[in-house]
Amino acid sequence: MRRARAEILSTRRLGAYTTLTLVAPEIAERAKPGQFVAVAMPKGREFILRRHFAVHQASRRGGWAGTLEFVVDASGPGTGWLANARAHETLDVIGPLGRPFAYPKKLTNCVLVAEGRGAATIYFLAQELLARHKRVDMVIGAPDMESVFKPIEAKRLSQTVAVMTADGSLGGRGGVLDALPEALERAKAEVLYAAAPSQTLRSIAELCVARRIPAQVAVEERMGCGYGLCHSCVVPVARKDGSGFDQLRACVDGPVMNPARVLWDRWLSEAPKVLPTPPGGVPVVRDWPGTGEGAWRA
Amino acid sequence: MRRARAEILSTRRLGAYTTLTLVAPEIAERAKPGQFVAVAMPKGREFILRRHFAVHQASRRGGWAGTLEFVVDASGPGTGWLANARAHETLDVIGPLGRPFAYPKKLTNCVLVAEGRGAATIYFLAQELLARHKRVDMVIGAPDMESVFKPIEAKRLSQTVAVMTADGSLGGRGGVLDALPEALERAKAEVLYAAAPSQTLRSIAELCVARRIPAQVAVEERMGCGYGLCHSCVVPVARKDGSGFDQLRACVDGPVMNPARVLWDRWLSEAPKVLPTPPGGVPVVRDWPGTGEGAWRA
Amino acid sequence: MAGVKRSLAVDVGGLRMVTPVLIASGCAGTGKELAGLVDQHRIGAIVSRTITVASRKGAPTPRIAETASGLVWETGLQNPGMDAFVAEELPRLARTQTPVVVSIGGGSLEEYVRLTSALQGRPEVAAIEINLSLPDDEMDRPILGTHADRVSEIAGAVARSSLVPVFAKIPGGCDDVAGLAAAAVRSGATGVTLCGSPPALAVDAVRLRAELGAVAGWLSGPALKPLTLRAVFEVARALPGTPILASGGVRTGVDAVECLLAGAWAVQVGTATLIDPAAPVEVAQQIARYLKSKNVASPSDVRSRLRVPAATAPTQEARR
Amino acid sequence: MAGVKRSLAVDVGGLRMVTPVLIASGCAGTGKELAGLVDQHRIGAIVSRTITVASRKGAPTPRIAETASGLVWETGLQNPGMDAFVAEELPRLARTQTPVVVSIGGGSLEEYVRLTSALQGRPEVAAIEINLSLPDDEMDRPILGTHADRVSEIAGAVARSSLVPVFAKIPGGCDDVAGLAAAAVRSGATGVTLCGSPPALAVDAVRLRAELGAVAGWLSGPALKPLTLRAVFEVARALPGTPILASGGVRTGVDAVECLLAGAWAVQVGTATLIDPAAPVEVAQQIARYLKSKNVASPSDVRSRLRVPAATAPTQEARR
Ligand SMILES: Cc1cc2nc3c(=O)[nH]c(=O)nc-3n(C[C@H](O)[C@H](O)[C@H](O)COP(=O)(O)OP(=O)(O)OC[C@H]3O[C@@H](n4cnc5c(N)ncnc54)[C@H](O)[C@@H]3O)c2cc1C
Ligand SMILES: Cc1cc2nc3c(=O)[nH]c(=O)nc-3n(C[C@H](O)[C@H](O)[C@H](O)COP(=O)(O)OP(=O)(O)OC[C@H]3O[C@@H](n4cnc5c(N)ncnc54)[C@H](O)[C@@H]3O)c2cc1C
Ligand SMILES: Cc1cc2nc3c(=O)[nH]c(=O)nc-3n(C[C@H](O)[C@H](O)[C@H](O)COP(=O)(O)O)c2cc1C
Ligand SMILES: Cc1cc2nc3c(=O)[nH]c(=O)nc-3n(C[C@H](O)[C@H](O)[C@H](O)COP(=O)(O)O)c2cc1C
Ligand code: FES
Ligand code: FES
Repeated sequence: MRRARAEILSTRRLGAYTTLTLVAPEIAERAKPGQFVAVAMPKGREFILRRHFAVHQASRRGGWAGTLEFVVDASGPGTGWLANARAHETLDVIGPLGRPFAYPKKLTNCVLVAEGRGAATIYFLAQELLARHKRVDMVIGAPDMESVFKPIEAKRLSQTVAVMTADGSLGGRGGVLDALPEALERAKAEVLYAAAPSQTLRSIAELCVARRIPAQVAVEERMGCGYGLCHSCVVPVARKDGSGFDQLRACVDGPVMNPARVLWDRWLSEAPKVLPTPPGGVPVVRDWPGTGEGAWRA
Repeated sequence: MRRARAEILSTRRLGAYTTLTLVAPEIAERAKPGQFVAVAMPKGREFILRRHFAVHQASRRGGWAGTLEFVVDASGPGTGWLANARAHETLDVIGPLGRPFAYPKKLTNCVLVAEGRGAATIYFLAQELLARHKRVDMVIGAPDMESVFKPIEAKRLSQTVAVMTADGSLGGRGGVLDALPEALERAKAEVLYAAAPSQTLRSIAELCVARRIPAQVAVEERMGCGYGLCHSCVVPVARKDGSGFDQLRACVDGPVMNPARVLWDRWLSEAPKVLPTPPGGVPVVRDWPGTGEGAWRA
Repeated sequence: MAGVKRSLAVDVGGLRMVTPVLIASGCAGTGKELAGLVDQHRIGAIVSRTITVASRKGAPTPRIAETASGLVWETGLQNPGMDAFVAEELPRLARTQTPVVVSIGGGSLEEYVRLTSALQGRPEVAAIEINLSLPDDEMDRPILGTHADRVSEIAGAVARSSLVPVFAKIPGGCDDVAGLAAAAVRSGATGVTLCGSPPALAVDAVRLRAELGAVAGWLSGPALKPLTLRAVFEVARALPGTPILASGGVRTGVDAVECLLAGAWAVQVGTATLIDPAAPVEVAQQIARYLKSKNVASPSDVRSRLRVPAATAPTQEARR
Repeated sequence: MAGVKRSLAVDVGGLRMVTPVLIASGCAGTGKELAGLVDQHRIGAIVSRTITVASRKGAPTPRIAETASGLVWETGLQNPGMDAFVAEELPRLARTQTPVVVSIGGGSLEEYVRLTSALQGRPEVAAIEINLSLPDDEMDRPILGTHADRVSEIAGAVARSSLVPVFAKIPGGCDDVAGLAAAAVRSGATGVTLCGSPPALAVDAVRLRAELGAVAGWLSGPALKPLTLRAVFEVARALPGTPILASGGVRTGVDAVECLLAGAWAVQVGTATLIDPAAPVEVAQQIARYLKSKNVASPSDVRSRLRVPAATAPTQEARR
């Protein structure tokens, strides 16, 4: 993990998103798919915390060596400011942060699911999987055509791609869940990766549990720091031995997690947020085949 | 007083200052020398109050009709932001605010004193005095050459100009007070106007009282609003009848004030700031010759 | 619900206003300044600066200092005294057609009673707000309203001699807001304003001095909003049905709605009015838009509608 | 004074630090996170997250919400419990070579005593900070430290059984800070931390919900600085000679110097560390530059050096 004053090399509007390319060799060198960066807000603003962005591209070789790219989905003051940042301005960036996706040692057929800006992290992952000779199939979803991030890129990276939009303006009408079962069949999926809003991830997790497909998902939780100082970003994760659960920090123990061990109800339930521990205790979650420590490689 | 979303027509670096020219016809039409505008800060900043600037130029006729100019001396976050604003951005401006300088009905020889950015308001005043066929002489001071605002303009507007800098880099070495007595002689001063930091104004006031020269000065006090709502900006001013003093709001009862009636000690004393009323009561200040209500014209 | 008839009008314990947005005490001028800057018919009410028995010159300048998203202020309650106020400022304020709430402040029970009497029978007075953040001359304490017994005594006395609604403005920075509010309401106050500015200080490190002429001051502005929301929330839960005016950090319609959701009946806009004199009207318009988006008829329909777990004190839950 | 030997080192009631800048409780991780982000030898001390007798899962998420120049937080004091802390986290914190102040929190006198005992004889513990912002299980009050009698009792008991300096962290948002501080110090605490985060609330108007999973929370960040300065100022005047650690809104060296001028002996940096992990070191460097500009040798030379009028309580003066 490094801290850099990184110059913005270029910015680009892409549908609903803005991509920022930074000159940040020390971070780019180390960044892996699933990891993120923490970007400081400018001084003098009333919004003070860093904002967090998944690494979309980290170039170690070629003309772009030393550059780092991330994708901004402008939804509030922080992302709005970043989306309007200009080339040659500098950003205070810390990264790469968090645990990256791990690659399967033996299994080959990978289905990658992305919703909205989740595609940024998923395409980076796809590249690395391809470099490891895995088969990649994708399911990409978004509310509308504008919000489907780089559909051409998805095509380029995968054997098959299913694009789904809620309004049907691109690909099929519906969400990623509507296309996922078929994609799993088609690809003879052995492993699943996903980056999506947490309610979607929860449904994906259920599917994976039902079908016993080992999976890794990139979660998001509000972060106070991004490097483990504050315990803001916790996700309840069942212990392997069934002795209960731990509130693990998404920023250091995540953002990539095993969805089978995340206690989704506890994490995402709307109300009451203050859940009693169920009388029966926390569910015991054992590893599925292929999901034990030994099955993955960093 | 009007509120406008005013476009910045142009900005210009001038030595230590930046001048901003706005398109604000409704304000420009009404603005008189001594008045000021209140400029809103951009949303989302941690500094929230409006900033206040004396009107430097308000063009009612000709190619610049409807434009308003003010001068920014960047010294903190608000002025720093404004000094870096660019053409075509818009500002939320309220003005013109406050009581302007009044012009003498009969007296003719006016000496105008400005220190630093005070020149902005003084040059505007000089134009209007010239239009009323008064004689104008000036004393202009600043810490250094960079901070002497538009010395050429001063020459253009006055019979004689004394320029003083603390470091002697332009004109004489010293402050405006060092040059003022001579200037008063030379100009056969009948009336004095000044815009300067308050400690300088206080010394000028003493000189005017000693020489019985009617005077008007533009004061500055920290403002919460700029239009009379909050009573932040008060200056202690002696009542004419000797019955005591009033805390008058610089934003509505000023910024132009009669320096002979300002209780400078009470206003500017460093410590203790909490002054008891002197046992003898407040000084009785009667009008000097030529300073009564009847002697001035708006 | 398509044909729902929407109105911003509220009746806060007898104080009837066309919108649930007031200008806070000390931020509305003296009656003539707002003309031309805002449509005064669309302001719920104006709270006067705090009036005392005798006139006050107020604090030395500087009287304000900016802080992060806030300001520290101390005007020293400059005001012309109650007689001059009633003779000159009150009629001028009333001429704006906006209901006038008169803020009163004293150092003793007697002063509060005299102030209340001076306002009786004046049709221009729509309500009284009791500023309890003054030093207590009788008990020799720095802030009168931090003690429930004094709040009771003073709110009770004012309420007994007043024919108009009486709101006790609980000082900011008190740990037992609900207890102080209860003291006020139980002794007769119509409702409470939550809260006054909490005690604060701004320092000029370069000159080794306090920023303010008065040295210490009071915090206002957006920085305060989370404290205001909490105070409103606690009092609304402890004293359901009590009219609450929220004050502290309200700048936008969303801020105002947050206060209503937490339990306020109306909001006061102070610092934001200094920055944008049209703020009180814009806040009301934004509340109207919110009501429309939620398809409800009136500000009271969202009051205290914050969804919370059924259980008890939130602090406690969180800590289990 | 050209040859003045300047040092940032301070001794705060026996807590010796290379700089007068600590990382505040709950903002320093668990011992391994700061490595690589900041030079830990140049941090005065680290205050641990608050440790309780039993382990705590903490509050549901979201645990933070941004507000104007601040944030509302409620972690629910997630921590592994005192035994696991002493066994694992404490040695890891100590390995950073930064002095460790352990923050302890309980709901009863007994819990505080047990926590203190568990820390005795551990050379890694440079000092104890008593978090008094927890609910009082014995007296059934929402916040334990708002009552002077409880502060006395608990600070006294902890101090009696502790061999290291003890600082009582007075809850934020209390009206009688000086009284609470006096209660702590008179019953044996070495000094006080002023203050904890005050109770706050953040609301999501669109979803009609509290922003935090725990509903209510606590305010931190730059928004707080004027309240912190006031608390420090009041306590330093009321209890001269009492070691004070300022906490709340310190982000820059200038903020820190302001606290020192108001009467603090050292400052804690919480929220600013989350945003910029190097902040505690940069704050110290900026303090050093300030000392140089004023040509003084040590942070203690500017302590309480705010120039104020000779008279009494500032509030009162301003109001005359
Ligand atoms: C690990 C991780 C990776 C992310 N990757 C991306 C990405 O690649 N592209 C992208 O556009 N966004 C990404 N986000 C979300 C992004 O950080 C938020 O959208 C952004 O912080 C919102 O800030 P704002 O000021 O625009 O909006 P606001 O909603 O006003 O933010 C208010 C506060 O909430 C927090 N917040 C709001 N939304 C989220 C969220 N979804 N997750 C976490 N915190 C949030 C903010 O950080 C801030 O503290 C990621 C978040 C995390 C945790
Ligand atoms: C009537 C009037 C006319 C003015 N005319 C001009 C002008 O023509 N050009 C110009 O550059 N400046 C002028 N000033 C001063 C200008 O308003 C301040 O320099 C500016 O507000 C500083 O803001 P800041 O954020 O840059 O600095 P900061 O010092 O950080 O400001 C902090 C706070 O103090 C206030 N403040 C700081 N300095 C002054 C000051 N001298 N007078 C009043 N308030 C102050 C600010 O408004 C703000 O609220 C005028 C002030 C007044 C009252
Ligand atoms: C300049 C100024 C003057 C004030 N004067 C008074 C006053 O006279 N009486 C009073 O009760 N409150 C006074 N207040 C406090 C406000 O009424 C209000 O309670 C506080 O500022 C918090 O609200 P805000 O954040 O909307 O400003 C004053 C506030 C400011 C900023
Ligand atoms: C995320 C977070 C967690 C905190 N946890 C604790 C804690 O466990 N114990 C405690 O006494 N204070 C805790 N605090 C409060 C800080 O120690 C500090 O007193 C407060 O945040 C104000 O200082 P600041 O403005 O520098 O953040 C926490 C603050 C934050 C933001
Ligand atoms: S965001 Fe601070 S610990 Fe994860
Ligand atoms: S600045 Fe508000 S009254 Fe003058």
